[in-house]
Amino acid sequence: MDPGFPVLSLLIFLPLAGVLLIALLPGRHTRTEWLVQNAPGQPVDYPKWIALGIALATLIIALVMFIIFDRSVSGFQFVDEFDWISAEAVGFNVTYAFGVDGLSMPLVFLTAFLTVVGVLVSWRIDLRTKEYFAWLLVLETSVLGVFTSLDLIFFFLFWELELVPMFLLISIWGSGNRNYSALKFVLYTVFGSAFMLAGFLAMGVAADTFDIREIRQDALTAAFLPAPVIFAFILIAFSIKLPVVPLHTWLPDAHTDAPTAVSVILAGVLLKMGGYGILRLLFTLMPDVGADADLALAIIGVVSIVYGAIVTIRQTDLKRLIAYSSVSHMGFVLLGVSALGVTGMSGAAMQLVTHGLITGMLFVMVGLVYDRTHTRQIADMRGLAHYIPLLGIGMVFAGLAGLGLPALAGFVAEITIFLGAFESQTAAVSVALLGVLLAAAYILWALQRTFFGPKDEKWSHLPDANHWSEFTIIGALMALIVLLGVYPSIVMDLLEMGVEPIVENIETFVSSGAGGG
Amino acid sequence: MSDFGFHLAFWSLGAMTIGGASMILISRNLIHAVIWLVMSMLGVAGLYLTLSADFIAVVQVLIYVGAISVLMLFAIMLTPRAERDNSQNIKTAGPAGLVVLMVMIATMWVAIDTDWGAVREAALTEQARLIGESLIKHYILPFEIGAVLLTAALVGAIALARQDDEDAAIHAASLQAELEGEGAVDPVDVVDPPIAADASDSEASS
Amino acid sequence: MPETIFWVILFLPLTAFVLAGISAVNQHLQRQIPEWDPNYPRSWKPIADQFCGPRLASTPLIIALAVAFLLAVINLIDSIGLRGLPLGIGTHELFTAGELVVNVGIRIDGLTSVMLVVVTGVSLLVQVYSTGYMDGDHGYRRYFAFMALFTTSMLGLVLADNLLMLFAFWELVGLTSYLLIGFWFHRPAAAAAAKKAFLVTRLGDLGMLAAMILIFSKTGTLDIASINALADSGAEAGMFAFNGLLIGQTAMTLFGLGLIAGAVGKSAQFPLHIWLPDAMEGPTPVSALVHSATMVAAGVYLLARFFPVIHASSTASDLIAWIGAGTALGAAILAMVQVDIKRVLAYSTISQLAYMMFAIGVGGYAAAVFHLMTHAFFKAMLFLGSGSVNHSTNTFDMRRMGGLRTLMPITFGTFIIGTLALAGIVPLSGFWSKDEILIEAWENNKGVFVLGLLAAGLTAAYMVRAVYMTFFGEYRGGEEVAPGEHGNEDPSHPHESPRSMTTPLIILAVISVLAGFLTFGGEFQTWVYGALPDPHAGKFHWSWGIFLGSTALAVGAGFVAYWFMRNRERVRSWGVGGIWPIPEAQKFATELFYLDSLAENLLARRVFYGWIARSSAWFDAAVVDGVVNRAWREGLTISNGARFVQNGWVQAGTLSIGLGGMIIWIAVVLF
Amino acid sequence: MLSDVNLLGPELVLLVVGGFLLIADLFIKDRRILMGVTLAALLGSILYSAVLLTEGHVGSQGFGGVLVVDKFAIFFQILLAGAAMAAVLVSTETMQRTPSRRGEYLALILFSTAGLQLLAGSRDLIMIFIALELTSISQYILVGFYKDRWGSEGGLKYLLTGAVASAVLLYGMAILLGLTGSTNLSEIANYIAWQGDGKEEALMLAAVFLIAGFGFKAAVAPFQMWAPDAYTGAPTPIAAYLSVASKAAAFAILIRVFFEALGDDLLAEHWKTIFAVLATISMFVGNFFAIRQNNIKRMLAYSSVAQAGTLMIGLAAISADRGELLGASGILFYLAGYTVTNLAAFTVIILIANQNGGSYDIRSYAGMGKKSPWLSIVLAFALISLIGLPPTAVFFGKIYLFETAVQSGLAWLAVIGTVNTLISAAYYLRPVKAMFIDSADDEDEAAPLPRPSTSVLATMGLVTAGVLVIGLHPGLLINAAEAAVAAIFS
Amino acid sequence: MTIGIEHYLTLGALLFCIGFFIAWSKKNAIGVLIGVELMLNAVNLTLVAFSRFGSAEVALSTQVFVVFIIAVAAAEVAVGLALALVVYRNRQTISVDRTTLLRG
Repeated sequence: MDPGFPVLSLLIFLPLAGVLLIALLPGRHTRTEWLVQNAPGQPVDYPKWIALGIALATLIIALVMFIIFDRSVSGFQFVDEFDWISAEAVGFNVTYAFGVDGLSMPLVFLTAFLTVVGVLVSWRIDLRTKEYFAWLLVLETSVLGVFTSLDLIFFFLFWELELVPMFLLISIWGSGNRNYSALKFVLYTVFGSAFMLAGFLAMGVAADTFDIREIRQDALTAAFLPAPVIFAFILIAFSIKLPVVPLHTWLPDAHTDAPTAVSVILAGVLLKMGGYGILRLLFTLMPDVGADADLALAIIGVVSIVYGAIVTIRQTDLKRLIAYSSVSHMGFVLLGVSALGVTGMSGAAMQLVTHGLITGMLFVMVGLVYDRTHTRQIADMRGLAHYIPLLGIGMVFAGLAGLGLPALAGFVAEITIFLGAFESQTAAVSVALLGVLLAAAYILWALQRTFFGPKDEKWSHLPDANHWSEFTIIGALMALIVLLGVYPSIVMDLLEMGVEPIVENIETFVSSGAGGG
Repeated sequence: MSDFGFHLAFWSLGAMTIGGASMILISRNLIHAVIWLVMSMLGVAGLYLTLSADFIAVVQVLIYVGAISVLMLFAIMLTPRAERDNSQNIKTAGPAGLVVLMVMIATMWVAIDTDWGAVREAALTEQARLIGESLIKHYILPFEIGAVLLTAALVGAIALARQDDEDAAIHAASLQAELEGEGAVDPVDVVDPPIAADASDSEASS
Repeated sequence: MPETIFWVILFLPLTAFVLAGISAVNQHLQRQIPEWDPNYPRSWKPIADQFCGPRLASTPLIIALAVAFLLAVINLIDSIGLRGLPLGIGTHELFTAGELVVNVGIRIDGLTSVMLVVVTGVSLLVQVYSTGYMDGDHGYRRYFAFMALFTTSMLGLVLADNLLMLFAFWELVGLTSYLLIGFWFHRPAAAAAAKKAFLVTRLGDLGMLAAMILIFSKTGTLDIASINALADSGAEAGMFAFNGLLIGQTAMTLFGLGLIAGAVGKSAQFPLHIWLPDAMEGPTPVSALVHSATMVAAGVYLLARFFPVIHASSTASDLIAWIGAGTALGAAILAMVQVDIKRVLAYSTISQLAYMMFAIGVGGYAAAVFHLMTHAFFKAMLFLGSGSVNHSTNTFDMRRMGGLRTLMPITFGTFIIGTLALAGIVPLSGFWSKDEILIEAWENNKGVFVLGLLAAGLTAAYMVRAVYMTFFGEYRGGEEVAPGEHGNEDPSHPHESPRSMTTPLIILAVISVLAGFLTFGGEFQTWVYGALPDPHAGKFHWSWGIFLGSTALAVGAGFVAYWFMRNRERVRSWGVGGIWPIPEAQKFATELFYLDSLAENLLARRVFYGWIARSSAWFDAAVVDGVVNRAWREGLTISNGARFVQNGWVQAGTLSIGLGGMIIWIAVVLF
Repeated sequence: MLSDVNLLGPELVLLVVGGFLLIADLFIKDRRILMGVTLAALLGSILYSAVLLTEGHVGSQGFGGVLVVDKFAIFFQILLAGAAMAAVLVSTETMQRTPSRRGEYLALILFSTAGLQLLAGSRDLIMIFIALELTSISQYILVGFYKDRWGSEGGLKYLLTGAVASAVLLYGMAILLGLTGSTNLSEIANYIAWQGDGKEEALMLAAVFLIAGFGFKAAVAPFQMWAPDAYTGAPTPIAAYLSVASKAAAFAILIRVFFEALGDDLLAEHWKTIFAVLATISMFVGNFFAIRQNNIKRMLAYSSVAQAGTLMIGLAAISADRGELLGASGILFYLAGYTVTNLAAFTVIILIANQNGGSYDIRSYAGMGKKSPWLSIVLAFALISLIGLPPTAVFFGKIYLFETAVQSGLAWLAVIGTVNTLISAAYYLRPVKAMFIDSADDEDEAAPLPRPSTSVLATMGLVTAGVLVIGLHPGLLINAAEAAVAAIFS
Repeated sequence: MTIGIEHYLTLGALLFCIGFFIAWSKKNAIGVLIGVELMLNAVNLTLVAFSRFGSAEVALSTQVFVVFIIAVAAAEVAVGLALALVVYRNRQTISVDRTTLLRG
């Protein structure tokens, strides 16, 4: 699909343009504006309206791309590329190359969507709004960049870029032990990137290019590092991001202390970068190592699923609980990937998308509740559904989606992973089934303790969902979750398209390399 | 020079050099140390003579013995008697001894073990002329730069040693801090000295 | 009938759900409007109230169910014409992921047709009943929304033509069950029971999920017909083979066991029965519809659906037979000691479902389905009757009832019919189906038969006890309505329930009486057997011996129970604590054989939550995270400590030059 | 000989104007004129370098092979003059503090710069030594220029350690000279190639002493001890200048000496390992010591040690196929990126200190983000660049250098480098955190601060733009660096 | 035994080491400078030794080198003493084990 102009670059850099706009325009204005119909005298926050406008525009572009994406052709579409660094003599060539395929397109859309959600959920932020929304948009650009980069260096660039807004967003607008959490997040990620960069460079040097489309497995045999080592290096980074046990402890801290919007984006999109990276880079570029590592991946995945779920049950902080549930859920991604088949990998990719929506929604709900109760401690809450029934509906819905209820998005992904992975990873899948039960246990128990139970008078003053932004978010998220739950092929087809070449690649190498290792 | 004379000269001058240097190590008084330094330098100058480097020997005597040691003595004289102590810093002497031992092994090993090439019997003649020619021909650039270097050092040394108007306050503040017993201070406390009120600076007043 | 009709049946309640949902959300929204937006046009509020009021929740659902019921009956008649053979209805691809092709499709055969009628019919009656029972409840609209969703899911479960779709709806009915049990979420017991129900059934569902995954990975298909045909093909050399599909005996057995696990969970069989009695925390119509008539029977339906699979493996069929038989007896024993009328009925439900289970285990496929149907009607009626009682007394505790016989005649009458049907008294519907099951058991498995027979006797006994405590003797005053809840304001003067509640009772009573006669002529068996891959006209057997024996046992047990109840004072004076002669046994039974406390307190709370989860959480915080934090702190300490090197002495700087240089040189020379 | 003077142009401009300034100082009191002249000289030097580049003088040797004008030298000439320009531009406040020594101050900067430029173009041991000493002695004086107790102590320590280091360097040179019989780098290389066998110990001792001497200038651990003290005591513009210019020239001469003179395989294998080890030590030492610093200058001093370690990676990556080009051009590229970034950081630090009563305490930066958001953003940007996060200059520098490491089979070094990036994040983020996240203790500080001088602001703008431009379009600079090193290795 | 280049070089090395030790172990800043001067002398001695025994080309350049070194040494000492003076004015001491304001 060639729209004739660099739509992808526009998509990626539009949020940055928004940042400029926010930076240049004044912070707030007390005049009643044509833009917003607000009560006279109430100040208008320009930044959030600009941020919303830009995020919506990005979402529309993403949506248009999603619609006009050619589902009959595999490979990358909307490719923008030109030589960026070409130091021929020393063999250091970086191409400015961006493109989307079936795998990245849904994730791009998800990113654009969740950013809108993030902006809306931050509607009541009044601390340094200008910077806040600017950083949120920078975050969007960096994540979009990761999902669309076709060059390892650019991938790495955007991967790292995302740290800056995240660090500031968590440590300025966060709560609790936010400085610690922000730093921990950054340090963990950078630790992973250290290995990732080494791996990338080894690949780039061996293949003489950083272009993902041109690096091929056979070139890597000449690498200075053995391919399995490169694989392991890069896997470390993605495992931290995903995250898997035991590299996960940054996640609960970061989630707990981050502001709602950041939690949403963190859980909804940033974690997906890990899964995306595993599929896009590890298995595309090093299929035979990946094929050898399937059992290890499955084991890590299962440990994450079960262990994550068990630890989740003991959490006393609602946000922390959901954060740990992410650990458990992202284990499914690894499990699906380890199947080495189209079904399992599609399921893994689907899990990325659905978990983004579902956990995003969970964090939205918890955030909205937190805005009202100012506590996240489960023990402090009781019977909230009496006073905030609409939020209760949202929370229960999100919770049910989280535990993999059919007709909601999560089920499709999980069942696909199970069905796809069982044949090759029988034992792992059998154990992983426990995760489904445990997920139900922690989510239902948390709901029981927070929303259900007798009325608690101290919450009687709480306002229910009462702002259009809240209705919009909850409604949109619910709609998407149900849509993906009952008609998954709208996304699944794309993911399948994106995954098929990877699997073909694996099969080629596994069959041809069976003798040679 | 006869062989014996050469031997005698080498060993005695060597002993003088090393002995002088060792006495610097031992002497408790800084002024004595400088005098031992002079002796050691003279020994080196003598060794230069044994190596037929007449010009260098002369330069050595002039500059080291004549200029540098006098300069040092002047500097020492500017400080009170208590500061003329030349004792060892016992905290570093131990490790220093160990490291010096290593350096000694290394340098001497290299000196003795290496094959330094053909030994030439004839010494260089007309050294002063040759050196002079070399300096203005082959090494003209280093020579010029050396001149700049000396200028810079001169100007800099003057700038440092000269007590400008703005320095008095700074020194006074330092001494005040010293008197208050601020021995070791966290480097965090480093702050820029105050801007001197300078009427001539047009911008400062505007 | 065209396929569209069935989609209509499925989507009718779904539409009602959407409308009820709008109504329910609107209820909460209205509260918000004043502070929501000052610009909100106030004039909309009455409009919204008018069109999105409580009626929007219930009326569409009842209409939808009525239409659906009508269509289901027409379909049943059609199905009779087709002798229960499956309709050739195509299936639609929902999504694909590699080899996985997920379809949605509808399977219509005799079994489905029967289930459709049962589900729509009972649901319709229960909804009508609910309009009266739930009238005035704060959550009225929410209730109907959930009910609509439940009915949709149940219909979907019944209609599904492939295992995945079946499983999806299977989970959805679990969800609605959860929502309905926890309907009065302000009661901690209700919230806990809801969670427990969901978790326990989900434990069983894991087995079903595993079975599904297994069968998919072995055969690549999830189509029910194909799987059944495969199972029906019979094992040769340990392999089942049909139409290119191939599966080993072990896999087939495992598949069957997985299905049984799912069924055991959903149908509350031992050892996963513990959730159902607690589930009685939900509103009574819910118990009637979800927890007796339809959802819990879904387990039986599942095994019936996959009857060839269960019988392709003797392990599986024996297992389910023994589980069923044991549960039937055990639950009946537990029902004897309950004082809560709904709990009596709940254990009775477990016991009756167990009947169906062992019927399937011993090969009584048609008998099981038949019992499922009859049981649905009379047990729903019994539950509704208990609800009717509750409606006027505000309690389910039978010790606070009594003497309602005259005060609530319609309720009493229908309840008696239900009791007789349940006890298997000829010629009520329960008799025919239960006798058929006992005959099948007698023919196939004597041990199971004995247990079943004992259970039949106990059934009569506990029902007589319940009826006696509720309707006979003196009225013991009921219970004051709890603060914040709605109910009869004057429980000391119970009254008959409103028309909306009694009408369904009467209709159900009529059906309970008549439904058994379907067995005559073998029509029922024909439809039901038509659903199997190898349709052979099964005929119900008749055995005078068993007829007489079971009837005598039931009547005898009933009378014994009646005698005990009448002469309770005298029995007590013998030193017997309750209905059981030995106090220890009594305690053992009232403690539910300690199974609940074993599962909940020991396994869930202590072993899992207290031990496994706590140690994991500790491990996570102290080791996984602790190591990192420790390393970080140590790093800072080292960084701080290392500063002594940079001690400010010039000599340290110069020394390091020499030392560094020397170490390098030595290293180079040495290596 | 006279035509050779043409080749000396860039340095000559500086030396002449420096001399002029010493005299002019006596008559001209206006700071702006003096600074203007200085800047003009530096600009002239840059232009002269450019002229040399375009007028076909590239590759000419002058003064009997003592000096060479190749692209490598020109690259450094421009870089160093640029760094000096920035240092002069931000010296407004410094010169207000020392009104009576302005001429000396500026002249010494010019002399020092000329010395560094000469160093980059030297091909003769004696020239190297003299150039090094010219710049060193100027720097000793500049470090102690405030004559306060920190400055004088820093200066004295710098001088004493520097003197020891140059003595060590000289000993190394003496051995090299005695052994090879020539002061010319290419002749030394010839000797080693033909007659070097069996003399590895001596040659390596010389090499080690040279590494110690140059490493001292580059502030590579374990020769780094002077750096924190000198940086802390020095006037901040001088600290900035030291951290970039001195380091740049030291790496220039390291590349030149070790590639031109000691590049023979006989030795290269050895010093490849040495550089790799030194890189590791430097990175760890610099980063570990930086973590607990509260004085931002001192923190940056240690960070510059770590950065020197990172640069060393390029030196270690020599012996691979394309390692020579890649490693050396990586160093050049990284140096350029590091220079602009560090200058940006220092510029802001100076501005903040000027507003802060001269304090460099990181904790006093609390709430700075509110008080002067632009300064804070620039500083944060510079620090983020120093970590090596995108889209900044150092990010690509690191990637480039790590790639050279990987290509030379030193992937472990790349990993260590990136792990050190992680450690460095811990302290680079501290000021960022203080500025944006912590709030000032008292609200009074929120009062608007005095406006910094235009020249400093301009510098800040320039270097920040530099950071961004290199970060966004590194291709140009990479190609330039590539061309520059090709001159040496062709 | 003839006195050859090794003797001079060894002597130079010894002198260098003594100078090193003095520079490393003296408390007084001027003492450290003295040590440095000894080291430079050792270098000079080494160079002159090469001048005498080495090849013809080296003979001249070493001696030129020595001239430069002596000049630079003088400059260094001048600046060093000036700095020591400034330190003394500030601290009333030039003892390097007491001028440790900057550390850590």
